[in-house]
Amino acid sequence: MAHQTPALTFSGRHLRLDYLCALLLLGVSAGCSSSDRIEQQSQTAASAAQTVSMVLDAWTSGAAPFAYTAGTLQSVGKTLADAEAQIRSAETAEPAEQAALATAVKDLSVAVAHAGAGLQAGNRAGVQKAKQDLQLASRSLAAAYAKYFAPKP
Amino acid sequence: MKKLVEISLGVVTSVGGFLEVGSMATAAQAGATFGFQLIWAVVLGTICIIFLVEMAGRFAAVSHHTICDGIRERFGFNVFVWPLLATFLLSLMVLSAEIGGVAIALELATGIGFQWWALPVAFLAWLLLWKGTFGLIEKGVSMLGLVTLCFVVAAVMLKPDWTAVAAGAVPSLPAHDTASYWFMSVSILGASISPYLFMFYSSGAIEDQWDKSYLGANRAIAGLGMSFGGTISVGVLIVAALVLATHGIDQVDDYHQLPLMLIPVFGFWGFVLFVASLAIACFGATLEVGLQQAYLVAQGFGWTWGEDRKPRDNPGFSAVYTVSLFLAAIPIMLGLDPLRLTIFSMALTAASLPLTVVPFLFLLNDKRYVGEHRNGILSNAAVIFIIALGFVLAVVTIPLQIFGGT
Amino acid sequence: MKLLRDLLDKQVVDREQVKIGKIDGLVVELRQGKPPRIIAIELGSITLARRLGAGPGLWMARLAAKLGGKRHGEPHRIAWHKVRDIGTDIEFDVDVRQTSIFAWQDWLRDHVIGRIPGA
Amino acid sequence: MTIVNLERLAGRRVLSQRGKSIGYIEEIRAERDGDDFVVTEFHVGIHAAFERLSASAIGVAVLDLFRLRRRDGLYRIPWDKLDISDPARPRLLCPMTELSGMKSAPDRRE
Repeated sequence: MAHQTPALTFSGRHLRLDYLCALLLLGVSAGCSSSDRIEQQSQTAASAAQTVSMVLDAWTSGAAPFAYTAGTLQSVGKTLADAEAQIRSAETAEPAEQAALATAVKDLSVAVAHAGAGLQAGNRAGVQKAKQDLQLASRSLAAAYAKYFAPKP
Repeated sequence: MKKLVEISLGVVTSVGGFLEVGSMATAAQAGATFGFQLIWAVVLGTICIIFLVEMAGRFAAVSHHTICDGIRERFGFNVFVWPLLATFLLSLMVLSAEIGGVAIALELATGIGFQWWALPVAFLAWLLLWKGTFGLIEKGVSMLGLVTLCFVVAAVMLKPDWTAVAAGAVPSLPAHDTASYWFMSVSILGASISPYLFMFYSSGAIEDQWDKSYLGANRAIAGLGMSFGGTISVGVLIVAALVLATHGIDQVDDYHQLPLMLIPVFGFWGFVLFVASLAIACFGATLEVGLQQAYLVAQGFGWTWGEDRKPRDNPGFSAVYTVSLFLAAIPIMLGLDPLRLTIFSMALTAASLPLTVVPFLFLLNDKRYVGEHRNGILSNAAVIFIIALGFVLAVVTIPLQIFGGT
Repeated sequence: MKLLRDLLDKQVVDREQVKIGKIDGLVVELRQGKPPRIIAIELGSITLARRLGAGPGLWMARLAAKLGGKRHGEPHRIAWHKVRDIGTDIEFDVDVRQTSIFAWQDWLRDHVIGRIPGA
Repeated sequence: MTIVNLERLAGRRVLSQRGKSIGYIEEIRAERDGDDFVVTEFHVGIHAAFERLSASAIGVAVLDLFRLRRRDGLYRIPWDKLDISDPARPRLLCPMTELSGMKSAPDRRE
């Protein structure tokens, strides 16, 4: 029996290491909670919306070429669709606020799609209209974001 | 007078080597998300690379050996094999990122997807290495690289609050997004202190047949060239902070956002300047990293090497850069996002630093190589600091890479 | 002279100052009652692989024999009496073109690199 | 004729006649003998706590840098006192008692 002790201590040390790893993983996954994901995706969406607004301004004033503007709208459109899906799929204790966020991001997507269509058709008025929609949706995103992260009573 | 021309050429060249997709992307991200707060990382990285480049040049000028030669000869193959593998694989990633940078620039300019440009870019780079001479590559591309100065001009035109800029040069703790703050600082350091840069520099010193009379020039080139490059990086960061962040863009994760930095300042020309800067800086880096891959392998195994010889006279050497360039084009061709690849490889570069920097401590103190031109206390302290920094970064990066990053 | 520090892994050049490799191995002959005598240096991937371990060495030797024929299943040796100068680089009184050390580079030139236009 | 590859000795652990480890080969000295170069002695490092570090060139360099090699940190073993016919397992050919006479300080001059 006695000669087994070292082996036991050895495996004990391994066990402790395993615990440590598990704790670390737990801590990390807690740190990357879904509320974090929602925060991250909302920020990404807000930045993406501002990007579109900026690039449309540049296009209107002739500072951004057509191909670049179209490429940006397309890429941002993808980012927004992805952000919306991630926000919807996140688990949260405040489903109403979550839905408001997702809807705002959805509105952004729609506005970007309209802007893209206007751009392709060379319809400046349409693009201008889409830009206004984008700003509206941005504002509602900001409001929903503030509400989501507001201290709860 | 000749020396003066030589020094200014060298300075221009080092700027070309310093500024590439890594420093541009990391500086833009940092400026957009954290304003001027991460300027210290650029400054710190620049100071570190000044020391390393000066030592690499001094080592080559005095001993007529490159850093790579030195590591192999001084520590033997069993030690050398680790920096060899790490540097080779990492440089392959960086090479992909650089090819991706040129490809993005071409996509922005033409609207044709970046994947389609990867192979043509790799081919053009290969053609230049195949037919060109070291002088042509070193000087030609880096002269064009001066276009990146437009970021400094833009930064000055935006009239930043210079006291706030100076305050950013002092490290401080972030008010938000702590994980991404540290991840970005690691990427910035990795982008500034790249092993390929000082290894290429020491190979270049041999190609240009430096001897002891170049020690003064070496010091001037390392100091001025790298500071110059660092200044441009700070320029990118300031412009990103003042243009992107004030327009509400605080997350840069799409390369389409990057040209917007210069458009409010220069209008349509801002777009052109951005595309040209990105394309030229990244193309220059593609050439240098590609060539460095061949230097690394040829020097490590003791083959003949030299960019001025004809490919048929050193088949092994030219085979390495040929294979490297085309391997590096593949991930971009398959549509891997170059911006992500860039940020990822910069952070890994920072983590790999101890492997390549530890040998400096011994090589630059070895009388048989550098004789009386050994490191002083200051240089040795700098190396030890960089090693320690590298170890900390290695420990910090890996978890951040997995959990905290972009 | 310190063999590991001053000889092993140093650059080898031939009589035309062509870089032909690093000293990857040092071969000595054990003699009865007399100190071991250096008889040759070794160059090439097989010797290098052996330094990493017996497994890699065997594997590399097999690979080399498969690719280059039996002749390449053994490491390249240069006799010690050809040594001319021992400095930071080690010069040997040989002409690399007369040896098979660069056989793979020649193959590469003749079959790949040389066939690409502009080589 | 027995032929041995010296590079395979670098960093090897040296065992005594009774199989006890006495250190790691750090260096091999050779001298000119007429037209030949012959091996004269093997330097075996003994570093107590940091022993394993001395098995690599960079380890020795690190130890030297921080002055961690002990002043009596080296055995200089003459060529005829070490059996190197199997370079993976170099063995001492004399009794351990003779070792103390081979002790010397490590070379820090160069």
